[in-house]
Amino acid sequence: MDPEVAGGPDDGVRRAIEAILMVAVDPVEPNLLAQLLEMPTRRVEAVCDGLADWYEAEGRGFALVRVGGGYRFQSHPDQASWVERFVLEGQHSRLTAAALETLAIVAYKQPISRAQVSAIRGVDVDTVIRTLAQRGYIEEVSRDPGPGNALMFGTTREFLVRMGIDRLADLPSLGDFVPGPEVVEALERGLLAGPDVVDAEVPVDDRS
Amino acid sequence: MDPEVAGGPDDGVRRAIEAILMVAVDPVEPNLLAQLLEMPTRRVEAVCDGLADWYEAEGRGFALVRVGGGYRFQSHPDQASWVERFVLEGQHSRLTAAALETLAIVAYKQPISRAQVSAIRGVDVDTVIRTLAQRGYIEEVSRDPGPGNALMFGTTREFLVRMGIDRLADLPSLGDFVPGPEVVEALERGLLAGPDVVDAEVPVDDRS
Amino acid sequence: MSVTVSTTVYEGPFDLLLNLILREEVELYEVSLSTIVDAYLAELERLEVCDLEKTTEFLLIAAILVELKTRRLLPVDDRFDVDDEFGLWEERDLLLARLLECKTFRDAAVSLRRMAAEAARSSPRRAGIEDRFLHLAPDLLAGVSPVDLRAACIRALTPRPVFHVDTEHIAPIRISVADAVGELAAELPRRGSVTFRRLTAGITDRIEMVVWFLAVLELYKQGVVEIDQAASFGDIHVSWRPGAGAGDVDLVDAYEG
Repeated sequence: MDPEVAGGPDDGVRRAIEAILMVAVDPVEPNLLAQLLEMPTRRVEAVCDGLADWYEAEGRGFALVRVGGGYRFQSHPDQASWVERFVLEGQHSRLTAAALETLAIVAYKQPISRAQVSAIRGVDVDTVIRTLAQRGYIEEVSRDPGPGNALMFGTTREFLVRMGIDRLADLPSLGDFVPGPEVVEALERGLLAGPDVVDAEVPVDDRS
Repeated sequence: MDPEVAGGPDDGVRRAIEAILMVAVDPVEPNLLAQLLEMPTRRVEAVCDGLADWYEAEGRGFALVRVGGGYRFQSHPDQASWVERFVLEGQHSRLTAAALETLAIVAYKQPISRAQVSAIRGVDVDTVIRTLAQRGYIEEVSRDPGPGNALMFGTTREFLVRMGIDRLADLPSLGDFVPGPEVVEALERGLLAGPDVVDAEVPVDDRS
Repeated sequence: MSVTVSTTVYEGPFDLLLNLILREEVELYEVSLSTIVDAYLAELERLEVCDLEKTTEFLLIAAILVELKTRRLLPVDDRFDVDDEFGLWEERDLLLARLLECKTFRDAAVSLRRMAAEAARSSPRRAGIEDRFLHLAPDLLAGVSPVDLRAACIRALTPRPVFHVDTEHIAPIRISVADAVGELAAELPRRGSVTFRRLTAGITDRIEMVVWFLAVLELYKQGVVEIDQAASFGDIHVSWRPGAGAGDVDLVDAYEG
C-alpha cells in the first residue's frame, strides 16, 4: 500500500496538510506550509504530490491540485456534471438579509475594509465578503494608507449593471439618516494609524 | 477492502458526494443530495456515513461530519493545533457564562420569550439576548399567541453547527443536569432553616 | 464567618446564593450582609460607567438576602400569623425551585461550553465553488433594487437600541448601616417612640430604606430598642428602651448582619 495511507514516516505531516488544505479558502503556497510545519519546502511538495497521486489512484471524487502557485482541494474534473447540478439547484438563489446588508454597507461607505464592515455588523463577515467578491459584486479597490495596509473594498461595474444604475451617485441618497455611534466609530477607526491614537481628534466621516 | 474505496456499487454516488461536499459552503442536507443524485435519502445517508467512517479509519487529516442537519467536510479535531497556526484570524470569541446560561435556557425551553428567560435567570436578559441573536445563535421564531404577543426565541442552525450536533435532539437531556439529592438537600438546609434555628441565635432575653 | 463576595465569581442573581449555600458549612444566617453590600458599593464606585446588568443582578441578590435574613432576625412569638408562616414556607419552596432550576441550566451551560469547545477544534471547509462553475451560479441580486439596498444600508447602520434600565433604584447608597445606627442612637433617646414609617419618611430609595431597617434591627439585637408591630403590614413602632443610654450602643464599624 502507498506510504501516504497510514503509518508512514510522513504520516503526521500528511494529516496536517490535509487538515490545512481542507479549511483553506485560497490555494496554499508550499512555502507557507513548509514554514508552518517547520520543514523543507521540498519535503512538503513531495508529500502533497504523493497525496494528489493517491487520491487519484483511489478514485476519490475530489482532487488535490497545484494551481496559482499553491495547493488546494477541489472537486474532481470528471464529477463536473454533479457539481453543476448542485450549483444550479442547491445554492441559495438570493442573498441572505445579512449578505445584502454587508453589500449595502460596502456600496454606501466604500472604500471600506473587512474589519470596518465587521465592526459595523458586529459579526465576522469574511465568508460574506468572499461570496460577494466571488460573485463579482465587490472587489479590492485600494489599500488603507495607515499601518496594517488593510485591503479596502468597493463595488464593481458588474454591481452597477445588476442594480440598473449608471454610477454610484445614482444610488438613492441616505438623506438625513444618522448612523449609530458604533458605526461612526468603526468608520473612523479605519482611517487611524492604530488603536492607540485618540479617536477624538479624527474628523467625523462626512460622506454620509 | 472497504466497498467505499473503489469499484463498489455505490462508487459513483460516493464520488459525486465527495465532489459536491468539497464545493459546498454550508452543510448539505441529505435530502438535497438525494434529489440531485435521484436516489432515496437513506441510501445517501448510508454512503455518507460509510465515507465518514472510512476517512476516520484511514486516519485522514479531515473528517466528514453530519452537523446542523447536513453533511460537510471539516478539519479533523486532532489537527486543531496545525489549523490554528494556519488560520490567523481570531477564532469565534467566547461567550460569557451569562450568555451561555441564557443560550442553554433558550435551547432547552424553546420557543421561549425574553420575559420567560428573564424569569428563570432572575435578571434582565435584553443585552444577552441581543448578543446571541447578533451572533446568529438564536432568532425570533414566532409570536406568543397569548396576550402581549411576545416574541418567542429559538436556536438557529448556526447554533447546532457551533455545538457540533446535527439536531436539537442530540443535545444532552436536560434531565442529566437536574441537581442530585445531595444538592437539593444542601439547598434546603441553607434556605429552609426554620425559626427554631434562628431563635437559638437571637438574644431572646433582651426582648424584655 | 467571613465570606468573600466578588462580583466576578457569579453570574446571575441566584448564582451567588447557590455558591454561598452549596459551600457546605455556610448557613445563610451567617452570611455577612454587609460584605455583600460593601462589595456592591465598591463595585459601583469602581465601575465609572455602570454595567447595569451586573449591578442590577447584585442588587437583586442583596435584596433576596436582606429579605431572608430579616425574616430570621425578626422575633417569632406565639402570636405569629398562620397565613404569614404558610406564605413564608411557600416562598421558600418557590425560591428553592428557582435555585434548582438555576443550577440545572448552569450545569447545562457548562456542558454546552464543552460541546462548543470540542466542535471548535474542527474548521469547516468553506472554499466554495470553483471559478469554472461561477457562470452557472444564479444572480444573487436578482430582484434587488437600489431602494432595497438603501433600506438594507439603513437597517445595518441604524443605531442599535440602547439598553435602558431605570437607574434610579441603583443610585449609590448615601448612608451605611453603621451611619444609620449612629444617627438612630443619637436621635431615638430624644424622641422616645416613633414609627418606622415616620422614621423613614422622605426616603424613596428602597435600599436606603433597607439600610435604616437593618440599623433598627441592629439596635434591637443590642437590646437598646423595642420593636412592636400590632398587625401584619401595620406600623412598626420603634421605641428606645427606658434606661438605655446612647453610650450603650456599640457603634458598629462594619455592619456584620
